[in-house]
Formats: sequence, structure tokens, C-alpha cells
Amino acid sequence: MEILNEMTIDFLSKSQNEAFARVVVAAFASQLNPTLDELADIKTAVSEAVTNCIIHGYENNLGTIRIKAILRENEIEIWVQDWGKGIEDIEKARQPLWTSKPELDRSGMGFTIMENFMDRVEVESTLGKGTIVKMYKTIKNKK
Amino acid sequence: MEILNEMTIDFLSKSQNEAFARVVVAAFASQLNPTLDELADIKTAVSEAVTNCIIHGYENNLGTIRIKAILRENEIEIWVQDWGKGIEDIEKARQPLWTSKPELDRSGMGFTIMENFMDRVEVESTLGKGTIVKMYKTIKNKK
Amino acid sequence: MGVTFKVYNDILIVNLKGELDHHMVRIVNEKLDEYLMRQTFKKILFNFKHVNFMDSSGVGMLIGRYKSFQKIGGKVGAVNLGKQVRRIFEISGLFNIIPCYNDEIEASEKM
Amino acid sequence: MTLKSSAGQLQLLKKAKEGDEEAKNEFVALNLGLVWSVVKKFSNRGYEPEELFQIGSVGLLKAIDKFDFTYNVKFSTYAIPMIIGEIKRFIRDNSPVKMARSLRDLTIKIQSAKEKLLYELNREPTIIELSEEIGVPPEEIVMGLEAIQPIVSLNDVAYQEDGAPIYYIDKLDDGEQLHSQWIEKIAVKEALSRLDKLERQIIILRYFKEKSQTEVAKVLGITQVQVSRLEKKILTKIKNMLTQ
Ligand SMILES: Nc1ncnc2c1ncn2[C@@H]1O[C@H](COP(=O)(O)OP(=O)(O)OP(=O)(O)O)[C@@H](O)[C@H]1O
Ligand SMILES: Nc1ncnc2c1ncn2[C@@H]1O[C@H](COP(=O)(O)OP(=O)(O)OP(=O)(O)O)[C@@H](O)[C@H]1O
Ligand SMILES: [Mg+2]
Ligand SMILES: [Mg+2]
Repeated sequence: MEILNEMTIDFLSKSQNEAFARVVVAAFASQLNPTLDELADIKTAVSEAVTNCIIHGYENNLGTIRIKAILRENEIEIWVQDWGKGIEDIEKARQPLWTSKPELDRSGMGFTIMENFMDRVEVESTLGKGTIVKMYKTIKNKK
Repeated sequence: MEILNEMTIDFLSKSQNEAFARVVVAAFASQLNPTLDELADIKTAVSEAVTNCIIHGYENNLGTIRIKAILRENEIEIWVQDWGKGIEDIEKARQPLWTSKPELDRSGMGFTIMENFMDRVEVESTLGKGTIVKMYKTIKNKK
Repeated sequence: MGVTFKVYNDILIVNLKGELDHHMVRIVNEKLDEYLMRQTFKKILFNFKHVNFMDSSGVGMLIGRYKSFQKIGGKVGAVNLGKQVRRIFEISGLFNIIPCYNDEIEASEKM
Repeated sequence: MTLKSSAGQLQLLKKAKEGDEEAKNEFVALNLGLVWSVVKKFSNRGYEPEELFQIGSVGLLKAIDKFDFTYNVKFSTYAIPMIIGEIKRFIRDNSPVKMARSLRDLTIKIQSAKEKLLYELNREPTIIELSEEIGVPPEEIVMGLEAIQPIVSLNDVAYQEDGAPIYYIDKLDDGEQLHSQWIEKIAVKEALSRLDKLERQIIILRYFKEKSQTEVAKVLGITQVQVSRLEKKILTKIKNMLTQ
């Protein structure tokens, strides 16, 4: 499908940027005329992915997080990328309630939430190189 | 002065992205706890620079606009860059009411607005290569 | 953005304001730990009235408090859940361990 | 707009500065477009454009008075920063109130529009529907949804003191005169709830019902001086609560 609009943003892996990332993606997504619920879904999914970059990808050290968003006629595609630790076993990581950091009060729900709030989630990762989470959501034109 | 936070965003030179660009910079600048008027000033200045990239830099063709923002303790630094036409005579271009496009109903006020709403404005440009507008505003910490 | 505290009978009410993400959870935990060091409570009620967003970090925070309060025979509750917060509670199964009340009065009676 | 040649305009300006009222009026008329161009750049501040236009025109008049032909600049180069300065000064003196009101109004408007459209459409409204209802770009609505502002229901009671409760919906278009700094934060309701009864009465009478200190004194049975002292103390208290 034809690309209507596109943006890429790089920011530091600081926790104060989590809210910033949510607003940026939501503001961009608003061009597809979503409902407030759809916007809330997108914000939540982005929040999960960005938080993962901060606490798992970079383990709270400083690094760059990149979010890319593509708007097509009825769909938003969002990539959340880090150049951090990477995921050893993606299938295991995506299991509900599986977390590598129980001591940090993580419940292992991030991927489950992303999968529930977006329509499709793909994860690419290489140990020591980084991780890209790609998420897709259909936003039908309402009138 | 030490960099507190930093972000870089690339987006397409479409006019529907002007509002998006304003909100992105405003959301980022909010971390310095500006007053609502300081935020409005920043948004207006960014709007002028982005509009210039669209109508002068790319002359309404498609291109990439890059905004970079750096937060220091009492200051925000904003770069607005395009890889378009470039400016032939920067000094002349910066004159109040000077415009290369009077037929487009432009008043030639953009740079004057940027200079009056931000504290300092620097312009770098190379014909055929592009333009970078760098703007600075002091945002004192209020407590 | 932030957290304020109020005491209602023997319940510590934690008034949350803002988006309960990883960043805010850190702040809430810090302030809450500080508060609990000065005075212990066995009952804690999180007020979500001014929270219109929560993610897994908020879930983790609530589970963490549930566990630590359980150890001392205490209870954790929540009030005033908004729409999005409610969804996160449902999806994460939080309703199974954190009871939600309509207001402080009901919480006080039932906790 | 008929544009006199710049040489012609310069002549007019010369005559105007020599005391020729007619030339001055004509010169001003020719430059009102300039004032409007500047006013347009302040469209996001919660002020009526006509109001800012009047202020900007004052800046234009000042520029005419102060312009000196020995300055090596065009009149417009000199005038624009003066017009901007005049408007900015006006905004700064009136400000936090206006901007904070417009921001708070936005929050309340979003809530109100959401409820209205939900009822009308029988489904969640889209962001563009909200945008059209409120008259604010979608991206700004996204920012307005940020939880720095607590979402208040219009049917929430703003406060209630011995009498009919005042709802937030009543406050939407009122001209409260609220003390400059603290209105920037919108957690007024919470702060009010933490005052004691007398403190709350004073704030309500002074800032929501706009009574003078003397009138307040009469209602409460204390002296105007006491009201003044108490008011100062209360505002400091509220400010501290809100900046914590
Ligand atoms: N960007 C990433 N880089 C490295 N590892 C990651 C990344 N994202 C996720 N992971 C791994 O996948 C696991 C599961 O992630 P998920 O978000 O589902 O749960 P969590 O982050 O551990 O807990 P929660 O999201 O509930 O706070 C993580 O524990 C981590 O090991
Ligand atoms: N990014 C850019 N690329 C190429 N030329 C530019 C760029 N920005 C500004 N210019 C040149 O500088 C001139 C002055 O810009 P300025 O913003 O002050 O006025 P304007 O854009 O012509 O009118 P207005 O901003 O009032 O609509 C422009 O007319 C244009 O020739
Ligand atoms: Mg996670
Ligand atoms: Mg311009």
C-alpha cells in the first residue's frame, strides 16, 4: 500500500523520554483520524516497546532509541529499535509473564500488551547488536 | 553547558507535518518546564522555519526535513534543516519583509519572527545543498 | 505529575497524577518508600482518578506492593480506574489480586 | 491594498513626523497590513485577534513617533520588532491567566466534546471529529490529552460552600481574575480542598465570585486589612502546594 507519510525520530534512552515518545507517535498517528481508544492503544504499545529498550536493550545505560512510523491509507506501521543487548530467545521472551528481570518488578507482560493493542507484532534481534520491534495497526477511515 | 537531553526527527516536507513538528518540539521543550508563553514562542519560531523548508527549500516538492533539539540546563537549541535549494544571499534573506516569493503571498517576516521569538538565530546555507537554521532560547528554571 | 498522600482511617491513600509509566513508577516508589519509612501502614489504596494511562511498569509496581504488603499481612486496593487503566488491569490479571472499590468509604469498609 | 511607492511612503512619514495629522493617518492606514501580519503570529495565545491588533497598532504609532531618519534602516525594519514587543508586553502582563485559561479550557473542551460526540454518534469520536468540534488541530488535542492536566468532568463540582455548588461547566467562560503565578497549574481543585473553611471562603469570594476585599470583609465579618493579610498568606500556601 502506498506510503502517505513517514517519520523517524532518535532520542536518548532516558525514562523521561517515554512520555515524549508516546506523544510523538500519537500526534503522528492522529493524521489517520483514529478514535481516542485507538490512540490510547498505540500509545500503550509504544510505551511497552520503548521501556523495553531502556531497561533491557540498554539496561539503564545511555543509548539511542529510534522510532520510525509509516502511515498508509488504513494502517500505521511503527518500528521501535535499539542497538543494545539483543534478545537471546525471542520466542521465549514473547511468552506471557516471561521476564529476564523479575527482580526489577517486571511482570513479563510487555509483548502480550503490544500484541493485544496492535494488530501484528514482529520482533527481530541479534545478540549484542540490538532489537527491532515492528508493530502494525489498522485504522479504518470512519465517516 | 552539559547536554541534558537530545533528539533528532526526520519527516517529509508535507504541510500537514507543520502542526506535527510544532507539537514534537513543544513536547520535548516541556521537559525544561517553560511557561506556556515560552512554549508558544518556540512553536511559532519552529513553524516559520519548517514552512520555509517546505516552500523555499523544496519549493513544495517532496524532501526530508530534520529537526534536532538539544536541552541544556537553562536553554533549548533547535536546528531545522533541509537538503533543498539553499539561500543565495543570507543577509538579504534575513531582512524584514524580504521575500523571494511575493507571488505566493509571503510577507517576508519569517526570519524576523524567529529572531524575535527566540533569543538567537544563526543561518547556514549552501546553494543547491541545503539550509540549516539554528535557534536558541533561554528557559530559566523556575521554582 | 506526581504523587500525594492522604490518610483515611487506617488506610494510606496514594493519589497518583499523570501517566503511570516506567518513569513515573520510579518516582512513586521512591516517594512511597520514603513515606512508609516514617510511618507504617497495613492498608494502602491507590487512587487512579488523575491517571489516564498505565503500562506494564504500573502493573509491576502494583504487583510489587501487593507482594510486600502481603508479607506483613496487609492489603492493597485501587479506586477510580479510568478506561485505559481498567483494560491494563484486565489484560494483566491484576483484578485477581488487587480489589477495586468505588471510593475511599467502600475501601475502608471492605479492606 | 494600494501600495504607495516606498518613496511615497517615506514622504508621508516625513510629513507625519512634522505634525501633518492627515499624512500620519494615511501612513498608518498603509501599514495596518504590517500589524495584521504580526498579529497572525500570535494566534495561539488565547486572545482575540482584534484585541491584539489594537495593541499592535499602538506599537506602530510608537514606531512612527520614535523613528529617526538618521537610522540607516527601513521603517518596517524598525517597526516590526516594536509591534512585536508591544504585543508581547501586553501578553506577558496579562498572561499566565490567559494561556492557562485557554489550556484549561482545552482540557475541559476535549472532555465536553468527547461526551457530546459519544452521545450523538453512539461510538467513540475520532480525533478529527474532536478537532472539528473544538476548532483545534488534532496534534494539539493529542498534547491536550497529556495527563499533566487532570481530566475533570464538567459535572464535577468545582467547589461548594454553604450554598449552590459551582460546577466546572459554569466556569468555562467566566472572567475570573486569578492571581498570576498559580493559575498556570491547573490542580486548583485539589489545592482548594486542602484549605480550611475560612481560607476556602476567602479564595472563592475573591477569585471565583470577584468580590472586593471590602465586600469579602463584610460577608465574613472581619476587616478589610485582615482579608488582605489572609489572602496573601493563602496564596503563598497554595503556591507552595502546587509547586511541590
Ligand atoms: N529491546 C530489548 N532488548 C533486549 N531484551 C529485550 C528487549 N525487549 C524485550 N526484551 C526481553 O524480552 C523479555 C520480555 O519482555 P516483556 O516486555 O514482555 O516483559 P518485561 O519487560 O520483562 O516485563 P514488563 O514489560 O511487564 O515490565 C524481557 O524480559 C527481556 O529479556
Ligand atoms: N529553508 C530555506 N531554503 C531556501 N530558501 C529559504 C529558506 N528559508 C528562507 N529562505 C529564503 O529566505 C527568504 C526570507 O524568508 P522569510 O521566512 O523571512 O520570509 P518568507 O518565507 O519569504 O515569507 P513569510 O515567512 O513571511 O511567509 C525567503 O523568501 C527565501 O528566499
Ligand atoms: Mg517490557
Ligand atoms: Mg518564511
